[in-house]
Amino acid sequence: MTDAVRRLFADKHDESVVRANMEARSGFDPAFWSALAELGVTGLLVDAAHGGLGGGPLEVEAIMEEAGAALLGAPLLSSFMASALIEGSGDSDARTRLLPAIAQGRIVALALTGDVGTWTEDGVALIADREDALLSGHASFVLHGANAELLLAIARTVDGFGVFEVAPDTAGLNSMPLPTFDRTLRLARLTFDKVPAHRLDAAGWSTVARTLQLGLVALAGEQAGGARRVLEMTTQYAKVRYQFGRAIGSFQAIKHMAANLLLETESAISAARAAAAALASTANDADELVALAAFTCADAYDRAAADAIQMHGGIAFTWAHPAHLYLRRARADLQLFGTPAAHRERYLKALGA
Amino acid sequence: MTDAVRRLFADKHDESVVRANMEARSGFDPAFWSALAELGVTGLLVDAAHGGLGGGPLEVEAIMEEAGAALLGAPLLSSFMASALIEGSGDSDARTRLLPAIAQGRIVALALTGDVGTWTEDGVALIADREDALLSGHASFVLHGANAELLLAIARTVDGFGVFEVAPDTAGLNSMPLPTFDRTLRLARLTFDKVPAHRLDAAGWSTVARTLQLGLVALAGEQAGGARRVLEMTTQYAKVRYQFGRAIGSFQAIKHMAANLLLETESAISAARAAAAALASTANDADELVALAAFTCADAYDRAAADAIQMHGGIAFTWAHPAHLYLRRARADLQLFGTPAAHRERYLKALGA
Amino acid sequence: MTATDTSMSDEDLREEVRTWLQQNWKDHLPAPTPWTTTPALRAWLGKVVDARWAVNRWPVEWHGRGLSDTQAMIVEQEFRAVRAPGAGQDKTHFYAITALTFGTDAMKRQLLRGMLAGEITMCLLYSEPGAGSDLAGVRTRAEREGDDFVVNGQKVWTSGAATADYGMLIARTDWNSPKHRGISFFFLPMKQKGVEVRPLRQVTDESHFNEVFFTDARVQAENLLGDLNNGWRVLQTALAYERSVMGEAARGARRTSDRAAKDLLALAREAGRLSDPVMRQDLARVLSYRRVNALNNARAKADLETGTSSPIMSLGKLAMSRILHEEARLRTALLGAGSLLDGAAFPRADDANFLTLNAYFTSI
Amino acid sequence: MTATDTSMSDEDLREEVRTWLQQNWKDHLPAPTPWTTTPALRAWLGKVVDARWAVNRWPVEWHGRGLSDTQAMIVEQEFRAVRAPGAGQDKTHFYAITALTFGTDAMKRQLLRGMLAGEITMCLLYSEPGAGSDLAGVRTRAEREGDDFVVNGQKVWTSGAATADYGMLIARTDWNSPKHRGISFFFLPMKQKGVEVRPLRQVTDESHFNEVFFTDARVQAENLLGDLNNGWRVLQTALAYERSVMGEAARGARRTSDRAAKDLLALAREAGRLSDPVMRQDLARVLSYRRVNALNNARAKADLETGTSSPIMSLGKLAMSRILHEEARLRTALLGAGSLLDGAAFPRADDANFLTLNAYFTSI
Repeated sequence: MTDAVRRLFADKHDESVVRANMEARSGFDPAFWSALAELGVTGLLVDAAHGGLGGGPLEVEAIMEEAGAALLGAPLLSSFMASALIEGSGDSDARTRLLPAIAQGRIVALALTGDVGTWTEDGVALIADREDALLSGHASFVLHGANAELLLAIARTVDGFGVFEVAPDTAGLNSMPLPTFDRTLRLARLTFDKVPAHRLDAAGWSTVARTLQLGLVALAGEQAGGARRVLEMTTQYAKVRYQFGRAIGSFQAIKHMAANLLLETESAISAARAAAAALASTANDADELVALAAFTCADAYDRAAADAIQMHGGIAFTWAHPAHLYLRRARADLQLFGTPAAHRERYLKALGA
Repeated sequence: MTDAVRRLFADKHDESVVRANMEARSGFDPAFWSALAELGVTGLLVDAAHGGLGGGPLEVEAIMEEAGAALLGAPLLSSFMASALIEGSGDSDARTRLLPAIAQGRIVALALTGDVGTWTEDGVALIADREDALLSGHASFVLHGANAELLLAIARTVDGFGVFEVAPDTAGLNSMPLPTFDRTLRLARLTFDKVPAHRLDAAGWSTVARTLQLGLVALAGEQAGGARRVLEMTTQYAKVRYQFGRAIGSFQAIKHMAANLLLETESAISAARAAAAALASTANDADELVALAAFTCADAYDRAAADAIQMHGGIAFTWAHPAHLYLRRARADLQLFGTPAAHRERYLKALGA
Repeated sequence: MTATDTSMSDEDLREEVRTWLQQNWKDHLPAPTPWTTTPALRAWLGKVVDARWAVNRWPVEWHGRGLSDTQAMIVEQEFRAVRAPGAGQDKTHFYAITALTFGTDAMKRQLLRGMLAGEITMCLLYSEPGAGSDLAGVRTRAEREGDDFVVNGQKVWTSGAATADYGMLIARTDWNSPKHRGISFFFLPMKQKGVEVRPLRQVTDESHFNEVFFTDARVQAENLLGDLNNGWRVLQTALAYERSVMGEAARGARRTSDRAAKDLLALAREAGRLSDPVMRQDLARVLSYRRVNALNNARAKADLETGTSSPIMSLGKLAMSRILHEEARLRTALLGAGSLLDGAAFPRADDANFLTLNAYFTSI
Repeated sequence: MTATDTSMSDEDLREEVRTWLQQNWKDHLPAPTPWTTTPALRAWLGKVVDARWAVNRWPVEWHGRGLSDTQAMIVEQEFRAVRAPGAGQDKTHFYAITALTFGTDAMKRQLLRGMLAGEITMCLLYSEPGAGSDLAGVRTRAEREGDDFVVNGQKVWTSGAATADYGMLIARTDWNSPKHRGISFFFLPMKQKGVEVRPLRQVTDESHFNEVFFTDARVQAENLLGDLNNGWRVLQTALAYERSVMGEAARGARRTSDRAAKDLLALAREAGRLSDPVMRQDLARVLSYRRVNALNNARAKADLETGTSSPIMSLGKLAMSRILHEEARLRTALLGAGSLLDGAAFPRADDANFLTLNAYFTSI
């Protein structure tokens, strides 16, 4: 399927689409989104019984490499994480109710962390009343939270964390779109005031943690794909561009920079794919490899996008040039689901240190 | 006087002398040491009344730039710190007894820190008995501790820290020379078992702290001078050496590296001199500037020496080439009197953070 | 008449400038920038020039007093003391300095006073698209035609081109000799139909820079600086002036560095990261870059005054680029997820994000 | 006779090699290194070669079995299983691979078996003083004289030159054509009076490398690899073989990385720095470099086997250099003042210091 998706991105998601998405309120092109849905991408993690492809982390990572390279704005990441969260729960009729909708391409959002934006247990700023019927508090940095058709929220309950289904249009629920540095990104802050919600059966923090693992693998794929693409742009450019009478690619400084970038980018790809494989096989070093991929890919993408601007020189300082679009995405991905520093800590802990 | 000292180093302290010192037990050339004494360098900080020049941090820093450039092995640093420590005490007959000897060039050592090697209060591993008569415990990383003619030791007493004068040949005092990575360095570990000692009047940790400030300024000078010299070596080499048919200095990669090194080296010089000036004028930002110089100069020297080897290529990987001598000294200076990380902490604290 | 001010004692000089300021300096004006002025400011600057306070080190025939550096600094101190702009332009107005050094007497008569009085504004026409920092590769052409040169080509990354009266232009006047030969240096009048200025939209989504297109633009032969085809030497000198002016500007670095330090520490405190040992190491590092830069500038200034040349000045750009990139990185790290946001509603993030992109412009 | 082993089933092959090993493999031997062997090891390797297990992918006429990569790996697995050296040299012995590719049949007959059996040891005669990595600038000359070439010049950074029987030499045979033309590639006999080997004292105070001086050294024309003056192509291929061998070696990287990780963490624990948040960040970073390098190698290997070319292999040196320098820096930081010390009495410091200097050799 990856090839079909790659073709789709090549044909229907070039830079002009990205720039259009930047201006669009929703942040993406509905036509392209349905095309993805038709290919089954939105239902990649949904089991066949519920209209999905029953894929796993490996397929998610592969698709996200393409999405990252193309700066996809659509809520694919949320679809993947929501599917994982619901599949991970023990709530069979939530499954039958929600999974087909997600597979069909309904926009789903995950309210997971508060204003601290740590995506950790203590970052959760939503609380359910004793009956698990009403949610209050807030959630921030919610991807596509302002135009979601389905909403899942993590909240503190009397017995630990719970996963709740909330109707986006319910009274007491307000969503404020947040202006973002990465203009291909759509984030919202949601405030809850006694919002009626349905708690999913048998889904606690461990379910959320597994979902975040998948999210990190998907993000690592996006970062690896983005890094590779921006490096391709740069080396291509270095080959053709002349300065001081020579192709700038022939300057040692550039070669040196390029070699380091190639190392970091290839390392990111290896790390992202290894993390996906470990998660797929639920290998015992999955925690280790996911954390490793999380900071390796985040730093590699950031570095590749930043150096791309350096290596392009003046031309990359203009709005018209795509380099800064990748820099903005790279910097956004540096923060989503935890910072590289936090992932390094988790990596050491996974190593037993 | 700096000019005279510079000439002396140029005439009498070339690489061959350095390599001879590396093999010598004492680690230095007595003839050169007396020459320094004759110029008054050993008594630079000693007041005129006790046969010194009554100089201050500015002169110390200037001299140490020359010493650092020449990889001096002699115990000049200890002479400076010991003079500062004694001048800082309120013990007038210790002054009359010890300062002239130091000015004349007697070898003095400072037992200040224990095996932890932090050069902080809690690093002191010597303790005096209630009568302040006998010292027990140990001190390590003592510069020229194995062949010192005078010994000053910092020890815990019933009323805080005390500064003690100890005769190096006293029974119960054992000194073990330590093998060092920087073979121009002479360190020893001293063990004390009820060693008779004389406590100096009116000298506590604050006196020691001021002494360490001076030591750090002197070290910063050594680092700045060493960095400048090793960078000169490298750029000189890059000018003359040809590769791929061009002077390697003409390669962008080298130019880029050299520009960064020049920035770091010049910054080190500025920082070291500013710290000396602040300490001389006891300006209120002395703590801040000394800490700044400490880590700025340490990192600059380390970087300059390491990159020098890279930029020289193969030839610098041989024992015969001086580059590694500077790398060894730079790495040693990275540790003496506290690590760069520790100094960065102190810098922030000095800024009130 | 003050043609022989060098004979004057420092005290008398200080007295004279003080009195003059008392009599003439009233209002407070915004400090002049290379490419924006106000009528009030221009009026004041005109006064300063005519009273010969603008360029005290320059010869008397060109608005100066031929003062020594020390005496000139007395004048500049007094101006600074009352926050009056306009003095010391012989150290800061590198366009005028270039004109003085290379211009014909005709050109100097025509332009110098206006430049110093802020009536004639200037811009740089050096960089060309694709050529990057390789000015020797300039492809804009200037061809002799009667008393004029006719200019065709394109420049980029010019600041203030939209408002400038003249641009310092390098153009190729000889295509047969090696690259850096055959270049000439002109003062080109910008307000003519052959010159089109288009704003460039930067990554920061602002427009401080322009592209400039020349279609048969004309410049009089007398606006040629230095000899024909010898513009490379003029350019090198002009760039040196520009750098030393940057150095002058950097004298303010200490104050800037203190402000930046306070602000970074405040941000760290707000973000609750001031106790994070990892952040503290980075904080110390970034703050040290600024502080050390200030120390470098102070040292360079001292060297300059004792006549000893110093390599530091030439490193200003590199140092500033490092400072800005590292500070942007740190601010982002301190904000964490907060750096995802942007715009006036999130000023801290807005600063960090702007700095992240703007840092690249230091390398232009 | 096993001339058509490709027809053989994997099971039969596995059975055959297993039986052979049971019958022949007794003692445990040190793994062979490029330039040291022992009589016992040589005896064993001889057996392996004659039983055609050494280079299974090679044609039958050159000690091989013409096996597919998959089948060859079965043999190598079985050898690894009992820790027996000598198999898979068609992937690891890049001297022999070079000889097979470019050597004359005469030379192959003369040298191949001995090389595979460890009786003939080799060294590289590429780098020259001052020329750095610019092999095209080689100045060592080889001049035809009857059936021989006469070699004069100097090489440097050669490993094992003191013990080697032959050296792979690049020398200039034509001074008139452009640099990288006019170079020829020889197998030069080292044990002759025209060849003087002097050990180089490294910064680490050891001597793994040598300078080699040629004074009218002689090499037979039949020891020329590839055509005369066409040695550049031979060299490029030989270097590629060398790199891919490094890649093979790197297959062990995962195990190495795990060991290194354990050891670094142990050091951090001993030094009481494992709870220091700043050190923890550096620890994670350095450990990740090794781990990722292992992942890169695994991926490169997979790519290799699926025939898709991968850029990673060429990055091995760069990656290793980063790993070693960063690890040295971290070990030093963990030890703090302890890193001032050195020698057997302070093994932790000794390791860190050795690594600090030795890291530079990865860039040779």
